Amino acid sequence: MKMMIEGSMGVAYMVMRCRPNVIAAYPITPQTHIVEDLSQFKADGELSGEFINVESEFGAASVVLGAQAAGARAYSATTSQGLLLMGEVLFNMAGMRLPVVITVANRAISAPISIWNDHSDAMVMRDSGWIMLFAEDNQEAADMHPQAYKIGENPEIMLPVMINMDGFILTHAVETVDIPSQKEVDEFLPPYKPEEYLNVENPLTFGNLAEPQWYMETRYKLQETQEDAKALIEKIADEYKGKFGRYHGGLIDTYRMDDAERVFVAMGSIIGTLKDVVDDLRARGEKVGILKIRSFRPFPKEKIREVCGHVKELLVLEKAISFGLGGVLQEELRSTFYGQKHQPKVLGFVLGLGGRDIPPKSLIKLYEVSKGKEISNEFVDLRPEVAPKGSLVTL
Amino acid sequence: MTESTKTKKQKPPVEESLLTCGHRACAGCGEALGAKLVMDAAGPNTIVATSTGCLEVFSTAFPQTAWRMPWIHSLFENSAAVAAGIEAALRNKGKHDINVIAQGGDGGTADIGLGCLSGLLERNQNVLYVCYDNEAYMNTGVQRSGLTPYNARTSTSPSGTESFGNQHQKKNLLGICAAHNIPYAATATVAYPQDLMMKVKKALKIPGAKFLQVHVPCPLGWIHKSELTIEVAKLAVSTGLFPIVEMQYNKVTRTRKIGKDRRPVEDYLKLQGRFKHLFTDTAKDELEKVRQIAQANIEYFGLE
Amino acid sequence: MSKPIQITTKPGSSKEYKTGSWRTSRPVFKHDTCNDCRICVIVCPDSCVSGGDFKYDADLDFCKGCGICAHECPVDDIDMVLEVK
Amino acid sequence: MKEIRLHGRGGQGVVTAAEIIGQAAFADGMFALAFPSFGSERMGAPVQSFVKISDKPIRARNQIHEPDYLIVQDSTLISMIDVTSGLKSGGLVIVDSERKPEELGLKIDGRVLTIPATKIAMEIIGRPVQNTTLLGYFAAVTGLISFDGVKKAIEERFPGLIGQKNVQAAQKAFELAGEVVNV
Repeated sequence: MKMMIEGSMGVAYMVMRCRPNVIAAYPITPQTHIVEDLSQFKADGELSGEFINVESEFGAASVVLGAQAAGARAYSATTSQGLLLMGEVLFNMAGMRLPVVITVANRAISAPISIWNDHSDAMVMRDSGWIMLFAEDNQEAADMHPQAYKIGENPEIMLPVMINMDGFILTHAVETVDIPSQKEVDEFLPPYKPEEYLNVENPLTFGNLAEPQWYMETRYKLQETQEDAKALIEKIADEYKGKFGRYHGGLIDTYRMDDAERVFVAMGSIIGTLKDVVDDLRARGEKVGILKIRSFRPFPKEKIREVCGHVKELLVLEKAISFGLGGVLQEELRSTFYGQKHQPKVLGFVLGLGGRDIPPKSLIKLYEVSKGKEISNEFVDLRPEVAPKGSLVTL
Repeated sequence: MTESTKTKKQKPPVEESLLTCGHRACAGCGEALGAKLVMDAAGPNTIVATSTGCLEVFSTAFPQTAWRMPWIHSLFENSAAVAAGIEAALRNKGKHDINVIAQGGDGGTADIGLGCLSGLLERNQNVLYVCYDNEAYMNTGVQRSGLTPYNARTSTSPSGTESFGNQHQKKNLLGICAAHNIPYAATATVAYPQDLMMKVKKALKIPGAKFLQVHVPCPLGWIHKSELTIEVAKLAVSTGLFPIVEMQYNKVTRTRKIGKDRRPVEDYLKLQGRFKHLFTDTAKDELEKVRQIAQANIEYFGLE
Repeated sequence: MSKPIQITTKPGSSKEYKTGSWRTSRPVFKHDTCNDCRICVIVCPDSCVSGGDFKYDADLDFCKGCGICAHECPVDDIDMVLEVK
Repeated sequence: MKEIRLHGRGGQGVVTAAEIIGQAAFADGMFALAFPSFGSERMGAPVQSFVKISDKPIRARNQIHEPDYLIVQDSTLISMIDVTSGLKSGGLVIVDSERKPEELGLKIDGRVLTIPATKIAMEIIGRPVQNTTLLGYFAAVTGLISFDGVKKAIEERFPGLIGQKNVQAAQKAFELAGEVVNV
């Protein structure tokens, strides 16, 4: 059913449709509305899962870990500091192959404290072993949840999945979201039936100590599984399309890329803004398109190479930075093409940190003024009093 | 002893423990003994979540495990929360007849894991939390914890010209837990296995959150002979330094009286290298402070 | 695609690992004054004392020789003797 | 696409107003995107919210810097902040005020309308929550959303008597707009 609702509400509905047995979460802006809505569903008797109020995000993650290990489908949501506080548990879940799903309402990291959107929180967790998906709009964020459970719970994958949606920009935006019926979601997503779980009939030990003669093998397998997940993410996106008629991309999505020479690369809600920008530039005769990274982990190197055969320049726009190196996504793109026959030039821009608005005019300007330049880690729309000399686009 | 009396008293063969042999605990390990007793009291219809520490390390070196019940280790500070998740999952699936036990050492419980433990107790989820209290971080080489007793020497509270060891008092963990107004909170010790096992069985019959602090000597960290584990544990009780009590809804309901068996604290301290520095002329005042701690315990719980 | 590595372990599989070699002295169960109280079974941290009918023994594949059983035996029916190396 | 920016103070329902406009547009069969200015503002602090309305799906997520319409829920903000910043040439500003538009001292290349929304809300709802009242007026003077759409959105948001009263207040403002516009 199509509803004009907040992104958080759309996610909450979809989470409920996935029938989690256990939800544990701790409030933090801008994730709060998701768990408030789920709490209300529980209070109204609509949600059959348990809702566990916890003392911290660390506790929330630990509760869902325990629940998932006991054979339940578990869910949590968080952001920013909360995600960092969960960090130790997140790594543990991936190592223990527990296919939990959490939603991250992406937000900047303190200090200085900022409750507004960027992707710094997710980037901290990029090496956790989780599958990491990024949503462009609220429909996609909602639709990602049944897909995420189905990907993670596949017996050959068994990995947790993080669904990233931009805090405030998506979580607090009211727009149309089509929420499928319970029956439809049930047809798509079967109940979680793990082969192994904490069970008195088959009393296995989970979470062993691995001495040096074993630890590396577990990590090797985790890497191998991430690679294996690539095909499954694509397959399940197709399956979802077949069932619900909606497709937001597989590992990636593309927009007007057929003959594009310069291509924007980005993740999350900025893709929507970029679509308007690209239409505008196309109307002026520019050969420009968009490469949307939907799956950040596993990182779709092969798929990116496949669609970029004719592309001359990639303009990577990202809402995070790895201090002392630069933009994370731009480095991933450079490594994607390292040693390849065709190597498009990679330009890297950092923007939208801590909720800095990203107006289309800034994107158009950076498109224009970056032509023919070598750029990496260029901050967009800095205040002029801070921007270095020669900055391409300032406030 | 005649043949007939022997036949009369005959018992069935010993069943294999749920924490079985082949684990790698030190010889004389009080924690291994405590955990074995807890598991065998709980029985096989139990799921266990364990925090990082000696107990996990010595029992689960991949690809083997000494546990014969469904068992999970996640992290140092979260066994209470992991158990809470297990309990919620079982409840949601309508499996109400399975025991859930969370366990950890004193560091994992009273220090780094106190937040998760408090959350569990606050929610009064149907879980028994067992803290194996060997009074320091033994897994990492005997560093002090919040449950290290006053004046005990550890590698991070050494004795020296300016110090007599740990200068902080042992945290009142039982009181902290009981103050959550949970239906059952108690202490026990490997010195009295029957009492310990009775408490585990009793706790598991009570719905809601239960807490049990088990005193478990560590021959390595306390520096005593391995065969003295039980004897040392008994002396902790009879000196008043480790009171054995039961509390229900934050009220003391039962205590193990010391009475005539009361022994001076020196009898306990002298068996352990961690208190050796207290037996010098300059340490007389400090020894007196330990006596006062024992006396305060005895008076508070009415152990005489 | 291949299945994730088996990261769980089978109950009681620690018995594949023999800790008996850690021992410097061993308990000798004399089966003389035994009163079948089973304290030796109960107090063994290594869960390696078993038996019944007034006859108990430590499994020397696992016994680490801590001596608790001998020390706690109320009828002095267990001796600790040095391992001959 | 039409872009509306709303100004008010924390607690005046500025975000709710944006969402109701969006929901009204949705009820009218259009596409809409409503979002707050994502603040951590507390009661009384100046806040903004945004609505975009179009007959096509709305993709751009940027804030509204060049609005077609401005709704000012609290005229005291005019002296505090540049509420009309970026207003498109020929744009429309609606202010909750009992004063005449020219008395507000707004110097813009567009139209200013005032409506005593708080006064109407006090009379009908009994509380100074003027956001729904302003929306009735907004629907009337812009024709961007229908009154039926506004009514439906208000009723969904506030079920029961409080919703009915809000609809009445919006209706009164809607009717009043007819007179104003005809003048």
